[in-house]
Amino acid sequence: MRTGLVELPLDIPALLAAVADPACGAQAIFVGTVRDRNEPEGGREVVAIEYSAYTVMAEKVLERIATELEAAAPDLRVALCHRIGRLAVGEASIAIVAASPRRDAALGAIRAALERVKSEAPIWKREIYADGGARWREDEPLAPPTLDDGTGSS
Amino acid sequence: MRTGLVELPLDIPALLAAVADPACGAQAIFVGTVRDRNEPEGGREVVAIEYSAYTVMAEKVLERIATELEAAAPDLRVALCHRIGRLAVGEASIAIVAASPRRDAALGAIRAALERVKSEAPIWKREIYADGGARWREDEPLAPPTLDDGTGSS
Amino acid sequence: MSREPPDATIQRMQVRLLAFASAAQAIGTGSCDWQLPGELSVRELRQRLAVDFPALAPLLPRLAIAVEGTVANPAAVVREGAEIALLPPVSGG
Amino acid sequence: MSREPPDATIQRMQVRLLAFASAAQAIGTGSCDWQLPGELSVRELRQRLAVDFPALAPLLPRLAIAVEGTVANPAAVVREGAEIALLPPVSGG
Repeated sequence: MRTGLVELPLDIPALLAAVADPACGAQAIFVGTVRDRNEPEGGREVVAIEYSAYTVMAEKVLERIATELEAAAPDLRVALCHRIGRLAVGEASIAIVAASPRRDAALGAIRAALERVKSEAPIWKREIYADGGARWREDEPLAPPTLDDGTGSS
Repeated sequence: MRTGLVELPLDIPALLAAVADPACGAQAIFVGTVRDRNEPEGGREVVAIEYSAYTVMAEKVLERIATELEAAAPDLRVALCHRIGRLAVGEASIAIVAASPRRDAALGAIRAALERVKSEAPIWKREIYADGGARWREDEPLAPPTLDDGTGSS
Repeated sequence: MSREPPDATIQRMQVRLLAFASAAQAIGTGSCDWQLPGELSVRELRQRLAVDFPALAPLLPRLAIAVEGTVANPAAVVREGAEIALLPPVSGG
Repeated sequence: MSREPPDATIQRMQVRLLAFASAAQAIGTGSCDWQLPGELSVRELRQRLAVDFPALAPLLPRLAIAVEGTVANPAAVVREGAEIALLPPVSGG
């Protein structure tokens, strides 16, 4: 699978294989995992995160992100998957892989893909805290697609 | 192993495990593989690369790069390995993994580590071409360590 | 669920309403059918949401509305049978 | 390999010479013992390399010299038994 939502653990070797190309010497990978605190500086203790999604739209958005990034750079290949369901601390929620003949293109692509997933994909996390509480994180308001192309790219 | 030269195929899951930390939600990975052409734009057809190293110095340099990057960013963890010997097209020559609570720190660390390995580690590649030829690639002159700290960091 | 009085000049219609995250929590379900008085713009639909689902009112300013799987502009028209999704700010990654 | 005449006032010494990549190819080996007339600076050692290993001459301008596993400045002193490594520009990654 090149892009998609998955309920089983993310398979990073499979994503690497999906972009493997003898012309590409640079592979960059981003793996997001569930942290034990809900802010980089600390915050509340987290025991799990429940990810949910508007599946049909999220899968279109993930595919569009990969396709648009590939269209913008020669020989770039991108694969990305997001997991949904309940994930324990340490489990991977997202994996993004890019392959290119050029390391800058591969490194730039995983950063760009991650920022776009975070701001464009209809996916939500609900943090489950050690103290028994829980909270939806709703950080990035979704914007309508740009008017001129109707595809939602920015 | 957190850093080192290896003769067997690089084990990316093992490197990820070496930096795994429940406080770190962002893991970035760079994997360099042998391309079938010796330049991003094309160039000569390559069938293999032979990597050799000044082992004792290269292992010190890899360890120093990981240690200095970790010292420069809070909660950053870095692991990196370089393979030596003869590698076929598609095989991985280098793997760099960084984990951090912050994605920018992890992404920046793999890029910085890669640039430093390329310019500081005494490792050489000899390209073996499909036409039977071979050539040492000697691209980055090594500089003496900076005078003030004697560690070779820049 | 519509509270419009019967009116022969208006073509009543039904859409499928999906709600996610805090929006689902607010209306107590992730999906339901929703009766509307007829074709209307997304801007008008947003106003009706506040009337028909008062618990959504505090969320509405930050809620995006998708029609058929794409976030819609306020002027877009909602037609019979459309899939309408209420999308709070997202937090994937 | 030294071509110095015998001279009682000079303390002769031996170092271990390692060569890599094109430097190894040029001198025909990756490692050998190398006789030197006595302690000398890396700058002086570089001059002797050109004399004792003429095949290195074209490579010398781009060759870094490491002493005991660290790239050395020209003023550094090379002592008896030191490990000297000839390091062409690198290409790892």
